[in-house]
Amino acid sequence: MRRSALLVVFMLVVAWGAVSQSSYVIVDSVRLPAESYVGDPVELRYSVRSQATAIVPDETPQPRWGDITAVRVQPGAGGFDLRMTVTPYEPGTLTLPRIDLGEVRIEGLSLIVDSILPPGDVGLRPAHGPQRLPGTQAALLLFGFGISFVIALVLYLLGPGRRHIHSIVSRYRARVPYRRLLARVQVLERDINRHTMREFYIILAEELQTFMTCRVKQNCMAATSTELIAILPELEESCGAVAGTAAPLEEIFLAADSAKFARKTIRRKKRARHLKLVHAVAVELESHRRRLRRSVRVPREQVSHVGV
Amino acid sequence: MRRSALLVVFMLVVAWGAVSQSSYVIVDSVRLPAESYVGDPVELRYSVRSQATAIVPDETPQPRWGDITAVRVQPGAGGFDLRMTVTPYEPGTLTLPRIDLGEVRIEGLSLIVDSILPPGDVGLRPAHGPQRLPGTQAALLLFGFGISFVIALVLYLLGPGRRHIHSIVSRYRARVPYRRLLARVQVLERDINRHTMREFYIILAEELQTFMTCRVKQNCMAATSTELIAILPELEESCGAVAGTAAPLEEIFLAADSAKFARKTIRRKKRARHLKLVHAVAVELESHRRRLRRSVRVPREQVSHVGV
Amino acid sequence: MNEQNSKSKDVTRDIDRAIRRANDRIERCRDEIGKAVIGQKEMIDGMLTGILAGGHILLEGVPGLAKTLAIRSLAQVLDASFSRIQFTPDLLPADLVGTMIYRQQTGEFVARKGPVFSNVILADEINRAPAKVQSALLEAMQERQVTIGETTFELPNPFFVMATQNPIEQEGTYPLPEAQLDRFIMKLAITYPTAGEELEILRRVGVEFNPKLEKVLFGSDIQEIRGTVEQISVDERIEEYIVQLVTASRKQGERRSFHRYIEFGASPRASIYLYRCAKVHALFEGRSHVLPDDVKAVAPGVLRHRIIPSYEAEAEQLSSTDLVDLLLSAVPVP
Amino acid sequence: MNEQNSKSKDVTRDIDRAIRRANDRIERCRDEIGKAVIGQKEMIDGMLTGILAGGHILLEGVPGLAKTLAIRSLAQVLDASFSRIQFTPDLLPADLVGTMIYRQQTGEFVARKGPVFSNVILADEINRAPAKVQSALLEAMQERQVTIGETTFELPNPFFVMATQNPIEQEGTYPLPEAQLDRFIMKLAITYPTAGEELEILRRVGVEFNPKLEKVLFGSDIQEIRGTVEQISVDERIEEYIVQLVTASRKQGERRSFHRYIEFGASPRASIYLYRCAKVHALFEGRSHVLPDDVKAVAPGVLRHRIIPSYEAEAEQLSSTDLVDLLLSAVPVP
Repeated sequence: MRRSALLVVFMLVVAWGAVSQSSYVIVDSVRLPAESYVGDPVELRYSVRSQATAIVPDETPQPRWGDITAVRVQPGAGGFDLRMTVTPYEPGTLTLPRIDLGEVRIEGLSLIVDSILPPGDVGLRPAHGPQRLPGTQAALLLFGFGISFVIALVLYLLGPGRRHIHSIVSRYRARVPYRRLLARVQVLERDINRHTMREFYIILAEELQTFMTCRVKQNCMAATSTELIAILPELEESCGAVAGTAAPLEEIFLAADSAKFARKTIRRKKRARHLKLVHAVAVELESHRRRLRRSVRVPREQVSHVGV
Repeated sequence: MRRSALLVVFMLVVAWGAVSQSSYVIVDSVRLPAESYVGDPVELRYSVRSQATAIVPDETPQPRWGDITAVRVQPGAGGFDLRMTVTPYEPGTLTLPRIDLGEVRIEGLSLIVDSILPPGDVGLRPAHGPQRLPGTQAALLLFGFGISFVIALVLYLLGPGRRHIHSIVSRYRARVPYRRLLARVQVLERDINRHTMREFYIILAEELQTFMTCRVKQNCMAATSTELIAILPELEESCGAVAGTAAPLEEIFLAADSAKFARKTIRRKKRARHLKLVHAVAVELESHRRRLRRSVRVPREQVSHVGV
Repeated sequence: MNEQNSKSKDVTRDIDRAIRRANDRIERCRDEIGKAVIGQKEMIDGMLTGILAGGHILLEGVPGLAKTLAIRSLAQVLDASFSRIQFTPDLLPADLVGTMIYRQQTGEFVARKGPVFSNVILADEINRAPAKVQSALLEAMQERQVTIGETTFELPNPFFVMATQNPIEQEGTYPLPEAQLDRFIMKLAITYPTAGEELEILRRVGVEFNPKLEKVLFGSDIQEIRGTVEQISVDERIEEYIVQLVTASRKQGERRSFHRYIEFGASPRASIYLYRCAKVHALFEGRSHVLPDDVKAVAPGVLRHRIIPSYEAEAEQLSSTDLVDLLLSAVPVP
Repeated sequence: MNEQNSKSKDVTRDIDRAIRRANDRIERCRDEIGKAVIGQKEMIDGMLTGILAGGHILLEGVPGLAKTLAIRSLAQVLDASFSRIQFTPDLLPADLVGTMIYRQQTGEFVARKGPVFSNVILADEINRAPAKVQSALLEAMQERQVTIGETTFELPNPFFVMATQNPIEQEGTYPLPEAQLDRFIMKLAITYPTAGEELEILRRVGVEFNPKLEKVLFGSDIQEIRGTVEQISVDERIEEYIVQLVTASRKQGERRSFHRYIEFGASPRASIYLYRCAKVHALFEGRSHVLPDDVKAVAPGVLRHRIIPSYEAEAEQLSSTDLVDLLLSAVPVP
């Protein structure tokens, strides 16, 4: 019975102790500096309202996560001020150990410690880039977009795009001699009465030579009529036309020779017919050439082989 | 009796505690942040509906997989809010320990923790290769097999296989002129009426020249009939045949000369006989050659010495 | 207008008839030579061009290409005296030109004319003779007269020298200097016959073969043909083309890519000879007017020995003929 | 058909008979020469080939190989005039050809014919004479006529020159230029006799020895044999083979491995001479048709002096004869 009474007494004492020791209220807390990082000493100030008188402990408790270097107590309004200097070595929310101040034991205090290292990271990292001014972000973003667009464009032009653009340009270029020839033929047709017969054939032959030079990769300017006639099959082949398409030009070259060098008279009617012939042959060749280009994009050599 | 009464009281207290402690419902749970990784502190908030008043335990239970740094309880609608800060050090689904809040014990809570390291991995690994599209696996496997087969083949060909394959090829090659000759003789036999007598001998002589060129390491194409006849013993020797095996060819060469250059008529019967002769001589020479090759694999020089 | 037209038509018809007549004769001439010489059409046409254009011809080719045979055949076909002079290192000018001999009856020195006094002269292997002999011949070629002792003798007309030259470099040959080369109207490069031609030669010449050639071209014919050649018209654009070709070969004025291969270009004499040869070529083609084709056809023969390749051309193994080709493919045809 | 066949058989028999007759004579000729000359079958056959093919022969060999003896014996055996001209550095063309002499009685110049007016001429050591003399002989060889003063004289028929040349390089020799060499149908390289032959020579010539040779071959015989030679048939495949051989020696068309040893290849003249000599060789063998063997047999003699080795060949010590062998072993036989 005595034993059980003693037990009851003991339990009461314990219960009172627990109650009496928790009789404090932390009114205010200040951290200096407000943000603390691993390894930085932080001063924590707590305004504690309590009836108890606080005595600085002889030994400050040392938590696992860092050092508590100093604990001071100053009397304050309705209680006392507890000041501690803590140097945490771990980031995160750290719980301070219970601090026994004689009549009061302060516990449940915590400290949030940041790390300049991102969480979960161990070891050093290279230095950060320079900090940007606020507001430059958008400009930088735009600038970045611009740069990457330019790079993409350049890569495209160097890579697949080059061929594409090249083909567009060359397709355009390839049509130039044809257009030029047609234009000149038109002008000659209009001015047929202005030119002498000789002039007429000099111009016509020269235009044909220019046209052929562009088409057959050979200097036709230095070719005589006989040589030009010999080149005609090559011209047809390079345009992918059937043999004989350009054959009517033969007559024109021969007429040009006799007009230029033998001063033979060639009637206006025939001249007009020759212009029509040139026009027709040019159109025919061009249509074949374009079809050739479009249908199968095989290199020209192959086509010519096929053609042979 | 007192002791037993005390025991009963104690048991009742315990039973009541056990019953009263399970009367709660977790209404809502929040994780901050929503995804957590190993080493990150996570705040877990549970809205608990319960009649019991929750008391923050003095000691927070510490699980094996990490730390529970703070347990707070705030009164809430129809119960209280439990807030815990947990720092897990292991990934996976972690079970929180039972948390004793005085009247209620919260248990069965769990937490899913991710890791930035792949599961089951220790230490750093080199960067992953690019991820493959599913289905490429088989192709890669086949490709790998192919590569290793080719490598093995190459190694074989460079190493022991070379000689083997070389001998197969050379044996095959060595038979080519013989087969060719037989084939041509057959064709000639079939077309004996199609060819003129002259054509017949031109073809036959040329085939014999080709055959001999392959057998005696000498350009027999540029040899006259007289020279060819002089080469015959060498031919026999190179095939390991006895002297005189190829002698019947002499008659054919002479006949060919007179047919080609003197336009002498040679009757069809004789021509047919000549074809048979060529066939017989070729077969005879070939059989000797093969026997020579098979029986003793001595270099040719030795054989020829033996033959002499 | 109508009358004028018909008159000019008459003139045209006259020329055409003359050309046809001339070509008939030349054709007969070719046929006759063809009895002895197989193939080598270019060489024979070149020789005929030389005669009709009034110039001398240099033939270059390895031995055995029927150079001598062709020239002798030409001399046989022409109604002309022919002499062959084999040039050797020990030949003297007097062996060529002639010398004064003393005639006892009259007690006078009499000129004894040398072999150069012939219508057609074959100067065989001209580069084997020393310079003195070469220049004696070349002087005779140009002056068309020869001085023996103190008397000057006219050379016969037509006077036509065909010199041959062996391209095989030998010790003791004296290559003709460029100035002398320039006096030849054409230098023909004789090449090997084709395999087909060679077979034909074999069949014909395999047995002893010495065909008797008829004379088919007489002095008066040559005069007449030359007259016809003169009537062939050359348009001024063709004339300009000729001059452009010749000036383009020189390193002056407009720079062209092939100029680095040329040490010295062609002389003005080249344009004169081009002009004359082009006319003869037009006649051969039966035309009464010259076309650029004619100029191009004769250009290699006329320009080949007048364009001196540079070291760079030699390093790239470009012959003079290649240079002429480059030239022809660079100058625009009118 | 039957008639035709029998007719062609008759023709065949005729030719065979003619060939047999010709060979009998040639055999007698050989026997007769063999009385004086021991061995040297190749040289004697070569000379006979030259006479029958109508070409001139160049013999090259060190002194003392009975070259002169063989030629003199041949001249004795032939019913022909023979003259021997020893070429020396101071010989003049007139010594060879002849000269105009002044006849006082009539006061006129009369032509005095030189030693070249003979059927068989031995031009001994031709490379010792200066070029002018050489060319005078070679001109006579080719033209078969000679001009003395202003008169042209035909040379006798048959006209056959055998020139000898000493391969030992001496001071004061004038090597024949390639163009002149080309005019010889064959160049025979005379080698030392075999030991057995030399023993035989010793036994026979050890004592004074001057056998009297009979004339066994007359002018008409030569004509007849030449006629027979002409009848010997040459298949067109053989003709093609000949042309292929000659063209393959040139650095044009298809490149062959031995071309780097050749500076200049054979001329078309070579194919003509190969053709003729092969026919004569076929006659010697008693055949009425030419075989590739005949072509191969005469090829070294005909081609040897027409293929000019390059520096590379000289560096590798390949002679022209080696080059001909390379050529023969490269061109396929028909």
